[in-house]
Amino acid sequence: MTESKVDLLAVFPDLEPAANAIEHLRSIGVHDECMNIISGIPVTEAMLGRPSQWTNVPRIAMGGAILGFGAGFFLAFITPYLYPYPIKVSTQAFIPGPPTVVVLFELTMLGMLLSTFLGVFLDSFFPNYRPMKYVPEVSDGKIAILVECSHVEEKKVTDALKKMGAESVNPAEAQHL
Amino acid sequence: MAYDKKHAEHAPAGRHNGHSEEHLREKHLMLDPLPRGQMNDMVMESMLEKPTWKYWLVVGILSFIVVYFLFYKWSILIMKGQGEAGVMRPDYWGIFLVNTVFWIGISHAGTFISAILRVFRAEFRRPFTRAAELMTTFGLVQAGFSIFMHMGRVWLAYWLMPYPNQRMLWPNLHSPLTWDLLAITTYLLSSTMYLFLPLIPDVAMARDRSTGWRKTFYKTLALGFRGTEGEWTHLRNAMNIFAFAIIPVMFSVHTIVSWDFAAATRPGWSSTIFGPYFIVGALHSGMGAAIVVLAVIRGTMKHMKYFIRAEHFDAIGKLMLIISMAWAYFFFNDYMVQWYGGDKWTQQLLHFHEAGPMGWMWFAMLICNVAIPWAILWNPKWRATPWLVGTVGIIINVGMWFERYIIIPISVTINRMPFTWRLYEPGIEVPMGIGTVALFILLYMIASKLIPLIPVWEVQEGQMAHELKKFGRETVVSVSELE
Amino acid sequence: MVTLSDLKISEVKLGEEQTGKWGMVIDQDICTGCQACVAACAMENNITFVGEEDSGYGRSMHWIRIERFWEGEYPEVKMTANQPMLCQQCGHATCEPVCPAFATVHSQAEQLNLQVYNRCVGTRYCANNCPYQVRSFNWRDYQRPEPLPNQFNPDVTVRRMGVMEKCTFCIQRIHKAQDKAKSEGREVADGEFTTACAQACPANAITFGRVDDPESMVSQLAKRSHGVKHLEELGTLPNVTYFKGG
Amino acid sequence: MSEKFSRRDFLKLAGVGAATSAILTGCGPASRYVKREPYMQMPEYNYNGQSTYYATTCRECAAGCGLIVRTVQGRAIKTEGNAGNPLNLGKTCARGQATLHGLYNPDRVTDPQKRSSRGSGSTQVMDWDAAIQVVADALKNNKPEEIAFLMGMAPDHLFDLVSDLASATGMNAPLRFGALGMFEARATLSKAAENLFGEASLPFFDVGGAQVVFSFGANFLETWLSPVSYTRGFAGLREAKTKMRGKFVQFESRMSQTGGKADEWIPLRPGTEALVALAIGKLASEIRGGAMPRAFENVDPIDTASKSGIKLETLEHLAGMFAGSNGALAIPGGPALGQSNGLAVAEAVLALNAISDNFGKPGGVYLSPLAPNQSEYQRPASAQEMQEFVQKMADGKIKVLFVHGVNPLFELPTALGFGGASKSVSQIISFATFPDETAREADYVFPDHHGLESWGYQRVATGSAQPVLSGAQPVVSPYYNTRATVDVLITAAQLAGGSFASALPFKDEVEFLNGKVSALMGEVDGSISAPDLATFMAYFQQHGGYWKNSDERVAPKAGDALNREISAEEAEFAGEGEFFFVPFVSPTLAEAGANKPWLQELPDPTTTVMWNTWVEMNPETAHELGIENDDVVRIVSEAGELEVPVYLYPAIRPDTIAIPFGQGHTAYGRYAENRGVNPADLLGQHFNEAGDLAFAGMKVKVEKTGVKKPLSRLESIMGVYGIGLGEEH
Repeated sequence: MTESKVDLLAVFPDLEPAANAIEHLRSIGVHDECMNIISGIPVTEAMLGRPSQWTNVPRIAMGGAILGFGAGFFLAFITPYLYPYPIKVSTQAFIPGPPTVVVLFELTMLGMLLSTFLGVFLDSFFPNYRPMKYVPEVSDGKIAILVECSHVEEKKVTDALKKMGAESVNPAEAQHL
Repeated sequence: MAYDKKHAEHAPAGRHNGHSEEHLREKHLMLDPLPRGQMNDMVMESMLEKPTWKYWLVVGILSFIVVYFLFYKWSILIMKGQGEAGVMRPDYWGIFLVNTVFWIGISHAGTFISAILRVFRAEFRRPFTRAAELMTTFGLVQAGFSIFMHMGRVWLAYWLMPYPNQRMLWPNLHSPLTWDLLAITTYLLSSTMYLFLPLIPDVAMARDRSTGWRKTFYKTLALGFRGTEGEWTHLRNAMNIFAFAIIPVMFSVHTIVSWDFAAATRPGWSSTIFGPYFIVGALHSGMGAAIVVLAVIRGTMKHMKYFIRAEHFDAIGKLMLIISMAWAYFFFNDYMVQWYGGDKWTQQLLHFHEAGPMGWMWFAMLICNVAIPWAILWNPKWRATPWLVGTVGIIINVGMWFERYIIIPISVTINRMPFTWRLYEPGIEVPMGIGTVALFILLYMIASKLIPLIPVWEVQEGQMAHELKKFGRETVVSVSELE
Repeated sequence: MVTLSDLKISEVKLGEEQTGKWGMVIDQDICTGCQACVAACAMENNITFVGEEDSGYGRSMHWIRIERFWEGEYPEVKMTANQPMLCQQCGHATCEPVCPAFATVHSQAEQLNLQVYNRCVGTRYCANNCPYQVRSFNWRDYQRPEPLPNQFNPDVTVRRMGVMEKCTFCIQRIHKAQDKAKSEGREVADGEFTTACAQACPANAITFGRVDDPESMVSQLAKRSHGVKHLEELGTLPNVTYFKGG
Repeated sequence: MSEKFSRRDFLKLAGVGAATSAILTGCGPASRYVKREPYMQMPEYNYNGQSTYYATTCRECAAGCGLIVRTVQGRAIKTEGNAGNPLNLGKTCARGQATLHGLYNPDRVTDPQKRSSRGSGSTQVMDWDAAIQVVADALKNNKPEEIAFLMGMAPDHLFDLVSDLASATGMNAPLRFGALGMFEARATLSKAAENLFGEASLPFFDVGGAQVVFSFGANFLETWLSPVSYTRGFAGLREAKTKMRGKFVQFESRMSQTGGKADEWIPLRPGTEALVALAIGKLASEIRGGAMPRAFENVDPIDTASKSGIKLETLEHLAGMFAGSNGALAIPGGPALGQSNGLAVAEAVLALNAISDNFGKPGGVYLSPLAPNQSEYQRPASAQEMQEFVQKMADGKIKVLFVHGVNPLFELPTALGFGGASKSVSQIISFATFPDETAREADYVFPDHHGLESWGYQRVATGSAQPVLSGAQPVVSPYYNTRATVDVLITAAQLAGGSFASALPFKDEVEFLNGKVSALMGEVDGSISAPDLATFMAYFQQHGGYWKNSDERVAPKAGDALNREISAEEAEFAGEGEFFFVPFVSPTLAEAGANKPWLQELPDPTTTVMWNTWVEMNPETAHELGIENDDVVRIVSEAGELEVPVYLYPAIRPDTIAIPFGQGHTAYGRYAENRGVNPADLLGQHFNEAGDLAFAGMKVKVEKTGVKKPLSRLESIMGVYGIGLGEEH
């Protein structure tokens, strides 16, 4: 375990110092991948000068929409054939035109929204009740930077963060939230 | 927590006279930021505040009503049959469906506020999106109950679900009721999810500052949310998708509800304009209900006078006025075409609406839905007065309930077989309808003690985006687009 | 499973081409309003009685009712021709598509509007959508004290609370006659059987039979010029023809 | 063999048949293939079991229609008309359909009962041996002239048996009575026929063959004489198959169901029927030309117009219609005859037929053929004869009263005092199937079978061109511990011994029946013939009776019908009050339908009211009095008063009110009890010359009570009357 890593958790009072700190960290050689921001409001990557986050939610949503459409298609176009004999109502066509649109629409939307919701769970690993590295102050508007670095760099990084205005820099320990 | 008391008492803002910076800050929550921690504490305190005896009294009364009027009477209805209600030939549909449409209508305001206003970045929405979304979910619960009350054999309601079964039957997709089922299910699920997503950061906040069973409760609800970049990104993306996608779902729900009527071969119902007419009607009652909820929250819960201000009543008041006008437009449009058509049964029906034994209701509907809102909401001062707009909200809801009552039991009285015409006399529906209202309020009261009613992070986000800017001598509010 | 070829056979012709199979002609000029058809229908089809209060509140279960109106003022007052109103077994039935449970469907064999009681969940949409208002709903569990149930017709389901019902054109009689004819290797003859109402009618105002057979009595009668179909303008394609006056 | 074919054997056979069909269909091999059907099919697609059909006679009224009863596994399922029976040709009325609700009525008398005291509900169940001993003792221990039988209107085998018994022993001859006969004024009809044609018989009006029908109050589409047969006649009048569509004019003060079908409805002033008939006769004779018949000489049409409230032009128009047709027919009946001058009305209207010279011609007036085993017309008792009988009871001349098939406490007007007089009768034995008012006042109730459980026959009094003896047989085995009254009487008579025993030397009812019917075996031109009695009786039961194949209607001898003076007096009205009072028989309930729930739920054909009694009042009059629909009013006559909700009836004279007869039971089972009122309570003791009650000859007062009782109507007040739809449009 020579390459053993340590997580540092620096808490900043505001956006500006946090953004500066990130820039500074990058300049002292900490990769973007080794940083993570924890905040109480959705701060965009651009605000902090961070690379764009990858998210699968729109794709999962699209996938869900396709599945939903498929379910709608099954209901609208397949189920009428599953009866022992054709069931006719009034003189309406066996597979009615406009009503299929309604069914397709509703089930597509249902599929899409359900999978969007599910996508958040999948992408964020929710629900996750294991111990995690966290400081409750972030929900008070503070911005926390979680830096992963080697033991060797720990001191350097801590100093840099402190210099950039971190209220506190502590080794992060996973704890029950 | 001491935020400046004057916020609470300041007079309803009229016009932007003065435009002094201080005045503007007083007026606008977005320009009146407090530290996040302080806002968190205020919200937590409003939730954790020890309930007064009045609260318990109201909860007790409501619980009794729910247990007796809703569930006990419902069991009577199930055992003895729909004959306990006032339905008969030709009024096969009665107050249960009136309530269904009514509650679905109420539920529309939540989506309207949190989705449409979010899409269009109407900033005043921020403090009360949660309150509105709760209305959607709780309203849909009542709508679902009402629809089940209506069914003659409710214990077989699952037969309407599409799944392979021994009966070798799938639901009839020709039926507007099946579409209804699909649409309402979709809407209930998606609006509940849409309520939950923005709630996650707030329950995470609550988790961080609570102990005991509440800690467990919030911890479970927060799902392990920390607020990392990734989590926020996923959440924001999802909320965006929801905000856009739930709008057509919402429109489809009430349109399909309107098709239940419009697709029928009945005088007065076969109207192509019913879809938008119903949607506007739903927004009308929904907005009315939303403002009542806001007025009650503001009046009864601690610190809410900071979050919910005259500006919000003013803004919703404007919306109510516009929607009231739109409703009047659609109503008149529907009426005009029906009147012009000259079909004898439709003529008879229109005459019956106005001059029949329930004519008073028709006029009351117009007074409640048009005359009163127009008379009061045009005045910026009045519409910024919470109790006054709240009262208008209640009146609009009464009016909209009347509208549905006129469309359903009164209109079905008149059909093409005059030999069967008969006036509807409600029975067990009345207590059961009161029961749904009680359940709605009760759910709300319980939720207000369990869920942060103010989306603090959204408020903070908004406050970050707002600033005052000077153009020459005039100070104006300006908003930056953060996303 | 339904195969495509099945479907082709069952493809129903749309609009005016749609023809019924069984139909009825009612001569209002000779109907005396004596209610024999109503009683006969109730006895044949196990229809329940509902008592004074419910029957006065539009909850009577009659599958056939006799309507009459008034014309003019005393002393020139006239009772309009009695109008027995029953399910018109529409070719384009508005009640059918709106049922979410397929409880009321169009039968391919009889071209009738079926009500399948055991599928009904009681949304009452069909009744609401029936322009003729001829559907009855079991508003309560109407009890028929012992030994009245001895009289139940075993060929007809006894309906319980929460279920819609309506005139079936005595489908049990149609089937009995068809089975009998089949076992004897022949077609059902015109007039071989009839519905309970038509059988009882002392004035013979009701004629029942095959409307798709141009030789049948009912087709012959329906050709008479003064026959009208109720609310035909709605496009419901009813299978009951009325003669209004002399 | 024939003598041995008893009911018991029959039922055994039926049982074997049922068991066989059960084996074949239900519990047999078929049941091995029971499969669970998904909910794809309507259950009506599957039927089970074999039906057995029995021919019998409908006992709901005295008309005697033939029935075919469908039974499945020993249960009667459905009654249909017997298509072979010439009277009803396969048709039934609503009451015939609902007869099963009598058979399976939850309130039948289930066992022989001894009542602890008259009028009390507490009874003691007896066994049949003891019951028969009671009857035997009653016969034996009283003088024959102190024993009386009161029976229903139907001329059936029980009537024959009691008649035989009476003539052999000196007992009072059985009295047949029924409210239907009273409201039809049958005695008046046959008296008028006697006066005009010299023969006391029930006229037969060939409505179907006529071109123009003038009916003076005859409610022949409702309960009058033989409604199914007359309805068929009406259809014939209207159907334009071989002739022009016939015209129909009804003269009455209150539009009846029959009047509702009229092309012209003439609301004449009650009491002026004779005048109007004669005036039309006079005007028609003028049109026809020739000498003015004596009957019409004394009538002044102008005076008639003012007295009757019919415009002179209308009278002339009607006379023209009557004179101008080759097939004009005038029918008297109903309330027109139930007045002080009822006989004159009947004569005047019958005489009208002489103008169109239709006696004994198609579309005209006949005399009803006598039934195959009948030698003369047997008229039911008139109200006056009943009054005389009641007087006899009150005088203590009747010690034992047997009651069967009639409910005098309900059907006879209270004013005739049957209730009071019955207290002077030491023993009343009822054979009622249902616990009716009279059974409740009886010391013993020895329940007869329901009509569908009984053997018998019934003579068809009128309605068929052919003489008909309608046969009855049990279609199901008796549901309760009841016994055929004929059997009870035969056994009791043998126990009583003496002339009683010798008068009824039969083993049981079937033997008695066979004896009575066997006389027909030798007749020619019958519907059935057989070499031996057993076969003949089997055919008799199988076909539902015996009838002649030929038209045996009698052409009345009408030589001087017009050559005699007919009184043109107006009727006199009894009592104080501003309203003429017209009681009419409910077309759906009639006199004994009130205990059948489906008859209660049948809407009245004119008002669509169900389950109750109403009083019909002209809306104008009601408006003047400040009375609205459903207001309960008190109707006061000289004989009594009652409270009843108002139905604003647009087709009634403003000076007339009408109440249906049929409800107002104080006993008679759960569906009938304490429901509505009995208009017979208002009727006083006034008779016409023929002895019929002048039931339509009363004047009454109407008082408001301030109470409201909503009537159950099938119709919509809004849709039919425009009430509650908003102001006029």
